[in-house]
Amino acid sequence: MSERLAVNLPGLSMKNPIMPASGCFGFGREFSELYDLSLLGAIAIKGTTGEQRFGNNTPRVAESPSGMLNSIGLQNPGAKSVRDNELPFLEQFDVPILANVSGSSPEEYVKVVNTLNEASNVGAFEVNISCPNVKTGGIQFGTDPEQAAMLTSLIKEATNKPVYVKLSPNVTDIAAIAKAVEHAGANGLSLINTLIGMRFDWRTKKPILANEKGGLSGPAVKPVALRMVYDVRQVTDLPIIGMGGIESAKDVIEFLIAGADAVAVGTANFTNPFACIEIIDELPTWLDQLNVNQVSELQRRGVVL
Amino acid sequence: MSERLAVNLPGLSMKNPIMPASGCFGFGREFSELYDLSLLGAIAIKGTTGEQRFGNNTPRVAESPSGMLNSIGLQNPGAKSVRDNELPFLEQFDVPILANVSGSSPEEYVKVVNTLNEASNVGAFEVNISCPNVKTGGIQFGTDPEQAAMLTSLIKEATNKPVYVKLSPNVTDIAAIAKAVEHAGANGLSLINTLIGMRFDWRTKKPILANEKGGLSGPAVKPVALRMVYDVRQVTDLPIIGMGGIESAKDVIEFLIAGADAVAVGTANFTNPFACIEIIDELPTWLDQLNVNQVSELQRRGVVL
Amino acid sequence: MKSVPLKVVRNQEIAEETYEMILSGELVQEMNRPGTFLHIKIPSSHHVLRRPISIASVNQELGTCTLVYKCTGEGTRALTNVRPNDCLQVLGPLGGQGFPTEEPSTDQEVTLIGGGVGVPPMYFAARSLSERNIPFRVILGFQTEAAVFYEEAFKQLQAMDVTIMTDDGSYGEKGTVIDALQNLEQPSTYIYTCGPRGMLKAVKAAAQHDTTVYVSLEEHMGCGIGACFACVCKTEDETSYVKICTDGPVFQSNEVLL
Amino acid sequence: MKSVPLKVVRNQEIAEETYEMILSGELVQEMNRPGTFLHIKIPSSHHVLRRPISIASVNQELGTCTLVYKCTGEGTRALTNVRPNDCLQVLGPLGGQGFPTEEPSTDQEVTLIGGGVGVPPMYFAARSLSERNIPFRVILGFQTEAAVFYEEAFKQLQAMDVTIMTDDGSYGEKGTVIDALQNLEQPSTYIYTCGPRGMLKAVKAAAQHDTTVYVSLEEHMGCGIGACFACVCKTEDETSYVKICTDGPVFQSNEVLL
Ligand SMILES: Cc1cc2nc3c(=O)[nH]c(=O)nc-3n(C[C@H](O)[C@H](O)[C@H](O)COP(=O)(O)OP(=O)(O)OC[C@H]3O[C@@H](n4cnc5c(N)ncnc54)[C@H](O)[C@@H]3O)c2cc1C
Ligand SMILES: Cc1cc2nc3c(=O)[nH]c(=O)nc-3n(C[C@H](O)[C@H](O)[C@H](O)COP(=O)(O)OP(=O)(O)OC[C@H]3O[C@@H](n4cnc5c(N)ncnc54)[C@H](O)[C@@H]3O)c2cc1C
Ligand SMILES: Cc1cc2nc3c(=O)[nH]c(=O)nc-3n(C[C@H](O)[C@H](O)[C@H](O)COP(=O)(O)O)c2cc1C
Ligand SMILES: Cc1cc2nc3c(=O)[nH]c(=O)nc-3n(C[C@H](O)[C@H](O)[C@H](O)COP(=O)(O)O)c2cc1C
Ligand code: FES
Ligand code: FES
Repeated sequence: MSERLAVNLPGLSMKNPIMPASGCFGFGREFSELYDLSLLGAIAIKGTTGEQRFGNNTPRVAESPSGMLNSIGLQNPGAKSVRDNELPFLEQFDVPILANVSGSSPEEYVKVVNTLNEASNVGAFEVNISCPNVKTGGIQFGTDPEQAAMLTSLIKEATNKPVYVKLSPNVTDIAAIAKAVEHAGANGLSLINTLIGMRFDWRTKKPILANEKGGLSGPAVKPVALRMVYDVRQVTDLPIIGMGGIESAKDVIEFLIAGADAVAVGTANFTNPFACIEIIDELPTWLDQLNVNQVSELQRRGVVL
Repeated sequence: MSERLAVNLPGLSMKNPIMPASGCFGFGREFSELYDLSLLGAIAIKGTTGEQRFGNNTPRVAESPSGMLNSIGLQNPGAKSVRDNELPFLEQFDVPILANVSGSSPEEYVKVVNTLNEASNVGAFEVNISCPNVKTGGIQFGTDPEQAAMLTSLIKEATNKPVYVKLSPNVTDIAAIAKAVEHAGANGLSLINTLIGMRFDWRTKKPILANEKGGLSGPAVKPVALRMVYDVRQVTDLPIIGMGGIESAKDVIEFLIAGADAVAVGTANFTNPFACIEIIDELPTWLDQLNVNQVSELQRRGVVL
Repeated sequence: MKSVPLKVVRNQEIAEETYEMILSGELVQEMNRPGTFLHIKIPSSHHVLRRPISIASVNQELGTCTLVYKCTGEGTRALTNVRPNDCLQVLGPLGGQGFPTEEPSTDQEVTLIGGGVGVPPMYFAARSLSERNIPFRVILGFQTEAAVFYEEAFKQLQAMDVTIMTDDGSYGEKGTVIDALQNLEQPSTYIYTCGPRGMLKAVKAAAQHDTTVYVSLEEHMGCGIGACFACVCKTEDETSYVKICTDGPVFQSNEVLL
Repeated sequence: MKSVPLKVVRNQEIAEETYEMILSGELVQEMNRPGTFLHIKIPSSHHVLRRPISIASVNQELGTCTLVYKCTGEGTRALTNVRPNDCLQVLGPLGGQGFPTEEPSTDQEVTLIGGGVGVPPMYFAARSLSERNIPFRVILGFQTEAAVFYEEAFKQLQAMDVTIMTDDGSYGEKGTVIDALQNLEQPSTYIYTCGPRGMLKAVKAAAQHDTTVYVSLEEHMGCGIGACFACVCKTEDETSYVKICTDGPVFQSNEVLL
């Protein structure tokens, strides 16, 4: 493991700036059969709620040019089961966990944090205030700066672990939300979650997703994600985990230049289940080409703060 | 020209539901050397301002997966020149013109409308309240329902021709803007304009566009555009000109199902300069497959109002 | 399970919009259970999702496997353009549970029921039963004559009977596979079936109570390996769910809510 | 100007990351002005923008044209994977103004200056001058030896002189094309040049006042036909602008702001 790639974020001491994005990697079990999870910088686990959830009806995914829509609807076994069955499994790997937290009410978010707080391998929380796929909660916390700040404060009170707030791109002014959660005590930001989108089946004339709308992810959203990372970087010094369409080491570099400190890889895990470790493998060659010795030299280089 | 394709929109009696999108077709001169413009349903001309504009520095376009960014910055010869030099040229074709209007101030918008109002082939105005590529004006009118409504009223007072308002997708709630401009008297809506995005050059570590940010268009944005057409269709009965990533007749059908009454084709004109007329050619075959006799049978079929 | 390039040996239309593709490579050695599938990367750069396609047969001597797919959308359309010697990125074999062809004994009988592109995995199951000398009959349903494929192939496996049903009666018998199932004189011990959800439901309903029915389910997939929760299906009692990609794609009909 | 498929006859690396592609088809008949270009659709589905590439030469007898392109990004990378007999969608020939090889008379002299991938259009210009028996010399600049191409081809056209400059001195002379230009004993009547913007600027500055300089400009393009305003360049007096795709790509150096 080369020191050149290491990055240090609050609660996450990462061997490299790459982590799988929440919801695209489950709780790691399946991918652990493909490669050694200790190779990853961190792991963002599937969004966890207070109780188990079954999620939305199927079909839950649809495709679009260079992207996909999902409306999983936060299916997960609930915080207790995640703490008791999933997190212990991940303990065998030398990798910090970013626990993605969701809920329908502020109380539910706090409950999840309280439950997962005890798990020693949870390095930090990622508060999902931007899930477009659940009826109540989720996205409304992400579109209103006041609600976002309120939720952030509550969660900060509930834990000593660093808290990253995951922002929604479906807003007029993402920088305003970022500022609001920073003031409320957030230790870092994750962006972006998915853009709300839709596809229709020309044969049936109905939406393809059973849930009608879903979240757009994949390379299609990359320019929007980069712009938002850049916009947020202009107003804050908080660590940013950048994501949205990352498929290659070159994409990682683009996000670092835009202002990210680390990145998450989501959809690309479906296109190529080895995406994360291939990116980690290739990163040093790109650093060589840029005459960069340590990843941190690239961080925030494209931007004036 | 088959009657099956004809659609009637306020001010635009269209032989078919296809028009090139504003900014992707200039004022028609260049494309008139490739095919007969009378084949088109309508033509949305390049955004026109009060005086001539030179636009932004170059590079003004960049590419992204299944999409492109542009930051042309509304380069155009100004309303007078459009009226005296461009619109007369288009008179030789049997096709209604949708005059795209831009400006930095409400006064400038009104000036453009006053100037172009006299042109007999201008069937309707398309008020661009959503251009992300100019410093003042443009997009701020598109992100605030009150400003959008105010501008719409002013323009409605200035002309008897139907007024379509072109909405920005860079908002939390596009349906709210749509309602606001409807109440202010809009006769139709165009959506979507481009999503704000960015790309960086990994070698120079600088934004690729001289203007840094630009507008994302092309197939990448299609699911977002479809969702917004659908969302807006749920709150209004106004005619909608749908656009965003349309490349094929199948895409046109998807937009009609989502709630559009006609569509505009932008970026696809660059990928394939014959895109518009190829789509018009193919449309009947798709209607056959759907057992649809007239395009209008498809309109608003996928949605409950 | 691996993600490797497989070489295309053949890719030809064998019925209307239906293609047979033969792939070769070492991965074939791991393919041995009928009902399992491959998750195929579409060689067209704007597709981010792979396409799940059942293994229709394997030839371990030649090191090849055969897929049969219908061109139903953009991804499968792109697959039709693949040429011999091209490589396809293939993840597989996937599926935690295939058709349990080791379960029946030679004095029991299996009825295989395939509808449309549900036919390919039935063929792999038939080969497997045939190798074990389990008696089986085959009922295949297609929309119309032009869509029919593999009739001869099933016959060569010495099925007790191969019945072809077409919706419009243009080939075989007019009617559905359910009609043919109800016409069987004696119910078999097992039914293995794959096809549209509605057909599976009807087969389950029409089957005798002492017949064990195995159904192969389809659902839109993300990862194909159990990590994304895209492909879930409720259990029959609705208290839980299964993942089709890893818990299936084959289930006993009373395990899942069809 | 048309948009048609051209057949790939050849696509081979001729220098480091530099490829020569030969295309054939009827469209070639319309290609006759050096400096004009083709707008090529990248055969990889996620690219929405075409790539402008200069015509490096045409062979009307064989009905072929030759392009030389450098693999600098994703689109040109995808081009390198194109194989003989594949087809490319090509829009062209584009450009309202090429190098005016009909302007010089046989008692005048032209200096052709190409830098890197600015070399290909200079070769077409050289062929055209050579056919008209106009004396010309050639100065080509490359980064390093491995990047050098077409030296022999220019020599065969009986250039008065072919000077190769490399930044690192690994081949030819060490230095830039400007060094070579300044070393010329006698200024020529015309300079035709294509290369990076900085080089064009330097050539313009270094040229004698009685030398007429024609520069070929590059800019990111959308439509390639004058409709989108992507490729504009200010006029030298900054009161107006030109479109590189239709007003150029070749301009007299005092027409445009470099
Ligand atoms: C386990 C399994 C085995 C299968 N075996 C076969 C087979 O042997 N032969 C065959 O022809 N088909 C088979 N299918 C169905 C096949 O996966 C779909 O027809 C195919 O994915 C459609 O892709 P497309 O590019 O044609 O359609 P598009 O509309 O372009 O697909 C868009 C997205 O929807 C998904 N999708 C659309 N329809 C289906 C569907 N019916 N099932 C799953 N995903 C779908 C696609 O995978 C893709 O992600 C199988 C499906 C599953 C789940
Ligand atoms: C009139 C003209 C003639 C040209 N002739 C040649 C030639 O003969 N040989 C050659 O190798 N190159 C030539 N170029 C440059 C060539 O167009 C670019 O190198 C190429 O477009 C880069 O594409 P990419 O896929 O490698 O890069 P990417 O980075 O993937 O390209 C992304 C986008 O930026 C555009 N772009 C990036 N760099 C340039 C550039 N330098 N000029 C224009 N657009 C650019 C691309 O066209 C594309 O739209 C010419 C350019 C112009 C304008
Ligand atoms: C199938 C799927 C499920 C997801 N589930 C979650 C989730 O549970 N919590 C969350 O915060 N984000 C979730 N996301 C969003 C991703 O973490 C990520 O923000 C987004 O997909 C953009 O990255 P990408 O383009 O690399 O996929 C999900 C995305 C996908 C595709
Ligand atoms: C190069 C370019 C220039 C554009 N100029 C304008 C404009 O002047 N006025 C306007 O309202 N929209 C303009 N647009 C937006 C398009 O009209 C359209 O709304 C958008 O591109 C989405 O459609 P598409 O994905 O089919 O391109 C422009 C788009 C592009 C790509
Ligand atoms: S496809 Fe991801 S869990 Fe089955
Ligand atoms: S590229 Fe569109 S105007 Fe030149």
